[in-house]
Amino acid sequence: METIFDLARAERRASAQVPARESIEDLPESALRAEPPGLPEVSELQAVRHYTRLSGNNFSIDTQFYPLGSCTMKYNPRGAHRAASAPGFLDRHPLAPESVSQGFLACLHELQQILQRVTGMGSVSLTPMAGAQGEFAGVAMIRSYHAARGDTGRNQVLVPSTAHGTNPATASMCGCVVREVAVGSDGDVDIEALKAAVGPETAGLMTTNPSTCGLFERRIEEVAAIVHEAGGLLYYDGANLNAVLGKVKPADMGFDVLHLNLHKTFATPHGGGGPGAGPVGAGEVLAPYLPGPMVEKTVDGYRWMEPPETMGRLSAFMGNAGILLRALAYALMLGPEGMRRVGEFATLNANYLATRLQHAGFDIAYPDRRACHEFIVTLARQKRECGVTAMDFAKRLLDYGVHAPTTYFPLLVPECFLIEPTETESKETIDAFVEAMTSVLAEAASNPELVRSAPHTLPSKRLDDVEAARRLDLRWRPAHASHRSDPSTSG
Amino acid sequence: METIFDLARAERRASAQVPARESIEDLPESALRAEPPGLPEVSELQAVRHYTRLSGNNFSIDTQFYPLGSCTMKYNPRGAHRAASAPGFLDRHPLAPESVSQGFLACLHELQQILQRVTGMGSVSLTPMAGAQGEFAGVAMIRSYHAARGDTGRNQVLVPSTAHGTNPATASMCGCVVREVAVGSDGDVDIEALKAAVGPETAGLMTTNPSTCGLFERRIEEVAAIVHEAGGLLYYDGANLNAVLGKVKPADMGFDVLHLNLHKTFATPHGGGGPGAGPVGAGEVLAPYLPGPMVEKTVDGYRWMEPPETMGRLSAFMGNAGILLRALAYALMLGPEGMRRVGEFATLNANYLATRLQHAGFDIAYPDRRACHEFIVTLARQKRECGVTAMDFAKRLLDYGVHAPTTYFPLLVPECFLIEPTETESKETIDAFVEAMTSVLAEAASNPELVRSAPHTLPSKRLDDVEAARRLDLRWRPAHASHRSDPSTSG
Amino acid sequence: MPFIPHTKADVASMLAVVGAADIDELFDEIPANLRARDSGDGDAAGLTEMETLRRMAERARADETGPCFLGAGAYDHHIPSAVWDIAGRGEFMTAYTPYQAEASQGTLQLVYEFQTMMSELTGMDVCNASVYDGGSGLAESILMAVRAGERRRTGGRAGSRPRAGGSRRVVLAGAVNPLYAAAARNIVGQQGIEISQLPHGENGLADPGLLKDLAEPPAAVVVQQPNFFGLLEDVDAVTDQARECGALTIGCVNPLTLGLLKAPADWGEGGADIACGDGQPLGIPMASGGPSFGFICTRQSLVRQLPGRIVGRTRDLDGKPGFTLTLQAREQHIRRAKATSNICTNQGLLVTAATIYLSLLGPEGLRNVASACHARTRALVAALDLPRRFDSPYFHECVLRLDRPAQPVVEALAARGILGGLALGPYFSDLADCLLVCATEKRTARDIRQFSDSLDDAVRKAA
Amino acid sequence: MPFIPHTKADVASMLAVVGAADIDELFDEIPANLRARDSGDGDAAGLTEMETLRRMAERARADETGPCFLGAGAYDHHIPSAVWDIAGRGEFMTAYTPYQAEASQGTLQLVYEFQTMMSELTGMDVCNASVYDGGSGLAESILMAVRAGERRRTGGRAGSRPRAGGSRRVVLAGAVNPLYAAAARNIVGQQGIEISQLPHGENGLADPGLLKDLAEPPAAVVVQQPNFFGLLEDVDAVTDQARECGALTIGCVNPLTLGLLKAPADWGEGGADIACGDGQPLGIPMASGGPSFGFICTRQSLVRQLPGRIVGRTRDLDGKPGFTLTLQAREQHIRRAKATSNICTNQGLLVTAATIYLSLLGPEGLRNVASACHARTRALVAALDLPRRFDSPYFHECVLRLDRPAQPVVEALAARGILGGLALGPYFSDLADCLLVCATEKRTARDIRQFSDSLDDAVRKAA
Ligand SMILES: Cc1ncc(COP(=O)(O)O)c(C=O)c1O
Ligand SMILES: Cc1ncc(COP(=O)(O)O)c(C=O)c1O
Repeated sequence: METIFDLARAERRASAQVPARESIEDLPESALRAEPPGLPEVSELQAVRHYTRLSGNNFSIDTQFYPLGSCTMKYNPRGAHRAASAPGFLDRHPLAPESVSQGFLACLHELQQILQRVTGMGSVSLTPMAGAQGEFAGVAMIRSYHAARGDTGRNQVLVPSTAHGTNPATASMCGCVVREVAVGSDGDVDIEALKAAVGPETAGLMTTNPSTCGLFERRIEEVAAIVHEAGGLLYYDGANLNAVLGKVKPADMGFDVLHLNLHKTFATPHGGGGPGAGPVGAGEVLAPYLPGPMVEKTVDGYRWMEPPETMGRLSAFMGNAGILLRALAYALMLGPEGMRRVGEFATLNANYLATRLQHAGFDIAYPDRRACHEFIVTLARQKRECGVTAMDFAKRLLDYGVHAPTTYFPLLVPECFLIEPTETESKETIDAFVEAMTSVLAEAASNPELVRSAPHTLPSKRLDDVEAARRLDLRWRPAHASHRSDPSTSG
Repeated sequence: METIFDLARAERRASAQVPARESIEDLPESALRAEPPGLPEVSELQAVRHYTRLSGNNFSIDTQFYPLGSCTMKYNPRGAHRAASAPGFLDRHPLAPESVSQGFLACLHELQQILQRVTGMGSVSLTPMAGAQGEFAGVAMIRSYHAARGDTGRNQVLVPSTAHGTNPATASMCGCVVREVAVGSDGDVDIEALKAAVGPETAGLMTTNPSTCGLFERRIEEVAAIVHEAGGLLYYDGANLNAVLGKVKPADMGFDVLHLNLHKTFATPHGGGGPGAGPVGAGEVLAPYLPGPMVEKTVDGYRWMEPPETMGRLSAFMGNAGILLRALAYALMLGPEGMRRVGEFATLNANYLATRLQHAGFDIAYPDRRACHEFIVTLARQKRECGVTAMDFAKRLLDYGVHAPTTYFPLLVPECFLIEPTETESKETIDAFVEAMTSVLAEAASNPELVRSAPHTLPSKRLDDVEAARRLDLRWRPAHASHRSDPSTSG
Repeated sequence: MPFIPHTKADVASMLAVVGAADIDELFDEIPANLRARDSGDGDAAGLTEMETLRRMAERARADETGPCFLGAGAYDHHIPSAVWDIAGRGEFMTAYTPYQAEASQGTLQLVYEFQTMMSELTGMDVCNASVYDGGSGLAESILMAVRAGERRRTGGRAGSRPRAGGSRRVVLAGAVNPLYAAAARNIVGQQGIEISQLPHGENGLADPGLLKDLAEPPAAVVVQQPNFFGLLEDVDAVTDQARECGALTIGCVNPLTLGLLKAPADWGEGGADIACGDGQPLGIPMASGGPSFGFICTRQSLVRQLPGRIVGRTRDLDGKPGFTLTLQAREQHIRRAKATSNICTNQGLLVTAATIYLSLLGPEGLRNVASACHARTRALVAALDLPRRFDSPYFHECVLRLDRPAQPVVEALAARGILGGLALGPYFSDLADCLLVCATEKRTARDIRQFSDSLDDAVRKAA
Repeated sequence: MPFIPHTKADVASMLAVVGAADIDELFDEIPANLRARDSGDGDAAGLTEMETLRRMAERARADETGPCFLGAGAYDHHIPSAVWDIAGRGEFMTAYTPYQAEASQGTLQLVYEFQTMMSELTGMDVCNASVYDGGSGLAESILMAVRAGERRRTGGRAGSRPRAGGSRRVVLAGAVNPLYAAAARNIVGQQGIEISQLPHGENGLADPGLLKDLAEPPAAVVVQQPNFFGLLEDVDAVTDQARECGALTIGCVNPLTLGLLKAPADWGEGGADIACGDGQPLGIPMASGGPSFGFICTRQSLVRQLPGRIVGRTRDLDGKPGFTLTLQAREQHIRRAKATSNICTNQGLLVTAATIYLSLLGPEGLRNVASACHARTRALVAALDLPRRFDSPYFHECVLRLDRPAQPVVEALAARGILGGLALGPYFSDLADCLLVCATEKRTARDIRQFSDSLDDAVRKAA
């Protein structure tokens, strides 16, 4: 746990990176800092070695199976990364004139069209920088629509109780009031509850389909009709589109606006937290309100364009352009055929894994339903019987060299794992995961303390979250400087 | 220990890499293979994950201190790698006309000049692809020289008994007979033995300076005079030039021809075995025999050139061009000043480390001599007293997260470690190495079995070399296919 | 089937386990009328990687230009090769948000180091692990300031989110990047928060006096340093004046310039309260503006209002130090409708790059790069020999005045392969004859000569 | 001080430990007259990485050309992005030769997999972990064959290295790459081994009949498939005939073509004895010819004559499989003057790339790439509409005849941005009007059209 600051020594430097100092005599003294910032002073080798080593303390798709539900941790093609890394793209200034940006604009336009085709939406704007920003755009568009019609009382956004946290948070950020709608025991939205919830205050409903329970909302058309009849609009959270990519178009289900998570469905790498991209698509009703800039094709070439009633820009420039390019490369490599197979094989893997886990003695939350690219296991019984929580179970899985599934989400199901294998994993990998789960299950019974104190094989043992929040330590200070402790001598 | 073949399944493929099959009907059946080759059939993710994981089973400069004597494991600047990776270089066909190769030729010419300056040699040819091939060129040039003078009886190459294995092996490959010259107890060549060895059969002497004992051959001028007087020529094995880079020029010591290891002194990465580059430099006498192609500057630009009596080419094209470009970038970043500091700080680090190890109770092979960027520790006493060999010691060091020094070389010193910290390592890293060495020393006394059975913390325990050579298993076969064993569950 | 490893045999045995006849059967819960309506258009196979790269590389190549003198929020700096060689490692690039701390110590420790470096640069106590970009960073800073104001009025009941209480208005003092301002307006406007612009003076600078004249105290005053015109604001005066009216100060800064310029925490008597900006200058390619990252640094007292991930140091079961996401109770996945922000996915990989960049540069490197940028810009201004529009001291960027509309000149320069700066007309109608130019440490004397020659040429042509 | 981490304080405390007054004192064993004679020229500081990249990138850019139709031993193939993303990882790139097996299982296992793949491609029992390139590969193969011949005559006393016994002559049957042949000659010539060339026939192919007529049986017959002209040799007949005269057969092959073509081990009745070649087509950039790698595959019975590193599978103390360098007793570091070769550093990183390449391509990928190369070359030949010089079946490369010397045409094409093939005059005086052309899977119909249009143009111009 040596930090880069522990490696630093005064006046050490990576000289090849340090240009000569130039005069700044013309600058007013009052604008300058008195003391240099306390950045680390290290050699280039130290920096390279330190961060290379740190990287080794991560699990990642490139090194581990990563069945994190709702996150679609599929293979991130290296070719897409390279395509986006061409110097002409990387060195392109965001404000370069259109005349010297035709290649870039052509790529964005092509991606807009692909996303239109795959969602059934008539217009797509690429600028939102993540799913949550796409949601923000969508809800803001819905509000603008109602406002434009003078329908000013619509301030409520409905979300199913299984919704991802960004849905209610987004609605709040848009100044709306959130109203949760119950989900029935079969995992579908409770139609009666929905009917009771809609009304003249309903701005719209936000939902995913398949839902965060990994279930396809079977009565989605009825849901849409209820909301529409009440005067509301429907927002599709596309984070789960991978399950039905190429098989079902959100527009056909009755949605008016949606976002896609390109860093999920379109395989752009998640980068340890981001970046992503959350393009928004809209049907006829909402298209005029889309955020800008978008790209249009004219006889004179491609140009930037703002929709007529645009909600305006959400980023300084063109969103996460580099992620858009990666997604385009991925889409081109898949083609429409490959796109359809994504949903098919993601679903096959999920159902196979669910069945095998069920056979292995796990409780599937919705055993009578098809798994849609992900599914829920509940460990409530294990907790009751062995005192082993889902979190304990998750930590122990890490010792088996697989990343844990999503835990405690959706909130609806107690002690749950949301498990999403994705289509890019092989049967063998899934089988190995079943073996690991089965072993931990056995351990939970025979040696629960082993599971409760897991992980045992990682750089850190179980970390104390509570302490972290109670005694906030958010930055290194010289007092932390650690003298190198004796090297490991385990034998 | 899963191999890529264990991951393979019939008809699996990384489709994005597989173009459509085209007709080959025009080819004669007899030329075609009946069965496809047994290459692995894996998905792209499987390949990426497999080889990413394998990489994690290596020690490397980027992850560990690597004080491998004679190998100069210094930081390999990432900038040099990038400089050589420009598309104009990477995509350049080796037989592209000179008219479209001026940038590349300019680089080679600049490197030739830098190496001339740093060695004092009047001419440098860049083509040899490693140190050993540079040696080959040098000895062949010496032979050509004698042959051209009708001096046909000179068939003996002298090497000090401390010589690196490539020196005698090269002499043999050149059809010469090798004669070893003893080294005195002070580490310098035994002048009397040398005098006794030279004669009318002497083609030349090959030696490094500093020697493989890490000692500067103090009477090098006398050595040169003796060989020259006997009619022989002197070959400088530049593998150790790092010690005196910018401080001493081999030409000034009396050498007629030399090679440099760019993958050592000029910091190009070693790649887990290579590639390297071993440019040869020669003074006036031998310059006409240098291997081609070389680059010359004319009024019309740069062009390929062959020396008048060239020994000809040693590679199909221009040697390891990409390595030459990396070395040039490194040389440019150092500049003459930085070049001199290399030798200074490599020597400072070596002497500091040697002194500290001596204080810690280790036996330095030549305690009265200055260490020249590397030095020898002998563990003969430890072997005698604790039954712990240098190899045991080396393996145990791995558990401390440092690569072991070179063991059992030079052959002269029993149970030896040849230790070369290089100039790019910090005092703290060296101090940590001293701590590790000191700990193992204590363990050798208190718990020799722990040391003898090391390593304990790596992917493999001690591997059986004898078995490997006795029951040769040089390629995977289906019979090897391993069913995944139970994942690790250590607790 | 790109990226799908299944063999026919795999599919058969998996279907057998599931008990389905074919894959299609797995979709039987989906109403038939919704399914696969368009399999018609959808049967084309994909391109190979080779074909994809060819198509995209050709387009990329078409957009390559000569030297770039455009800044305005995105800067063409040198990026040490090590930065992306390391940041691009699969272990950083293909990991998710570090929810499982023990399996994510690499990312977590790195973010902790990043938080420290950004805190050092801004002088602030804490920094978050990124927001999307400079524009959303400004928006989130404004939301923070408004929430903080509300909390102050309501006695600090966190999470109560009263609509009354603090001011729901924020002022921009002088020339703040208009693209950031637009994004911020679109974002905070949804909550009825108003952003008003205090005009810059004839010298191009914010006028602290205008703050005195405000009828009602705003929640915050935003000042950018150097400002959008590259001018050095009197941040001390602005900060002091903001405090006087009871407003927080939000400093919008280019982090690279903080190698030289006064840290926001040291502005005026009490320092700015929030420092935000875009991290692109720290080792991130311009890449058409994204991905880059926004950052927000603030005082310890405001940490619970800070949006986004925050990493804390803690201990493991053995008492060994380690890192974990902390203060998650602010975030959407816990707090849902009451979260400080809806941000979830952030710009982690760019934070990784910036952290490596800052490690390689160190204090001296950053200072020298900043000084080199300024020196090159000075040389550029001298070479172009055009009048400056504002005469206050500038840093690294500068507004020059042409004797004609700037936009056609920019176009003419582009045709000559030069990105010759930003025509300010679209952003400031009274500056239609002005060009915002910038040179980084990468620009050589030859580049500058090329610009100045092309400018002569372009102006002649446009005349 | 680029890449040197020492602070002044470090230096002082280190010197104190050593007991030296300054660093210079550490060089006091070096005769003063040898030291630092030229510190005069040597005080210039280095360039920064930025400046270095600028200088070299400008030069690189100057050498960029349009489509490449040159082959002749180096081929412009598509390289999957994953290949160098993984091979370029520090753990592969900055490791040394895997002497410490336990700390090098990554490289060792990879090489073992490589040996397996190359054995599969060639049909041979074993492969080494590389020699320098195709030229040195041919040279070392010849040395192997000569040693094997000597051993046979002397009853197999390994290491006795008799000068008498086996033949010290090797013949090249037909068109073997003349650059390989030259390198091989220069290398094996030092040991007095003679390489003689048997001419190709009017059809461009080796004439097995000529082998019959040899006075003395050579140690080996070398045949290249496809040969230097791109023609498919009757390797079965050559191999059989070589065996008949008691010579070993050395097959020089392009490994990529073995996705389709018969494996050397299957040539004729008994198969070739040694297969060698250059691995460049397997995921390695042309990079001016290097670094690439040479490979040598052979029969188990010749393994002790094989030069270079070899990795074997073994077990560790726990009985678990693992990998280690083996048969080191052949090598210079153990056997010194009696080693099979002086090779030490090899081309490991390129082997890493090739192994990843072959894993990504698999049997079908390799076959399809080979078939695509051939199809493109056929399309090229059709488009150029020049007569073929030889009418036997060709594969992937082809010799075309112009109505004038080819060299000026090549120059004229280069001026138009086309690498239009190799003018054969410098290598075969009777083929001065011939052009060896090649198209890989990367060449598009548009590239081919561009070549053919430029050729019309260039020929007109050169006329
Ligand atoms: C169902 C769902 N909706 C929305 C989001 C938010 O997307 P992002 O993280 O890109 O903001 C996520 C991502 O975690 C998600 O899983
Ligand atoms: C002293 C010495 N000479 C020669 C060589 C041979 O150089 P190469 O491995 O590049 O062939 C080496 C490398 O190991 C060496 O250390």
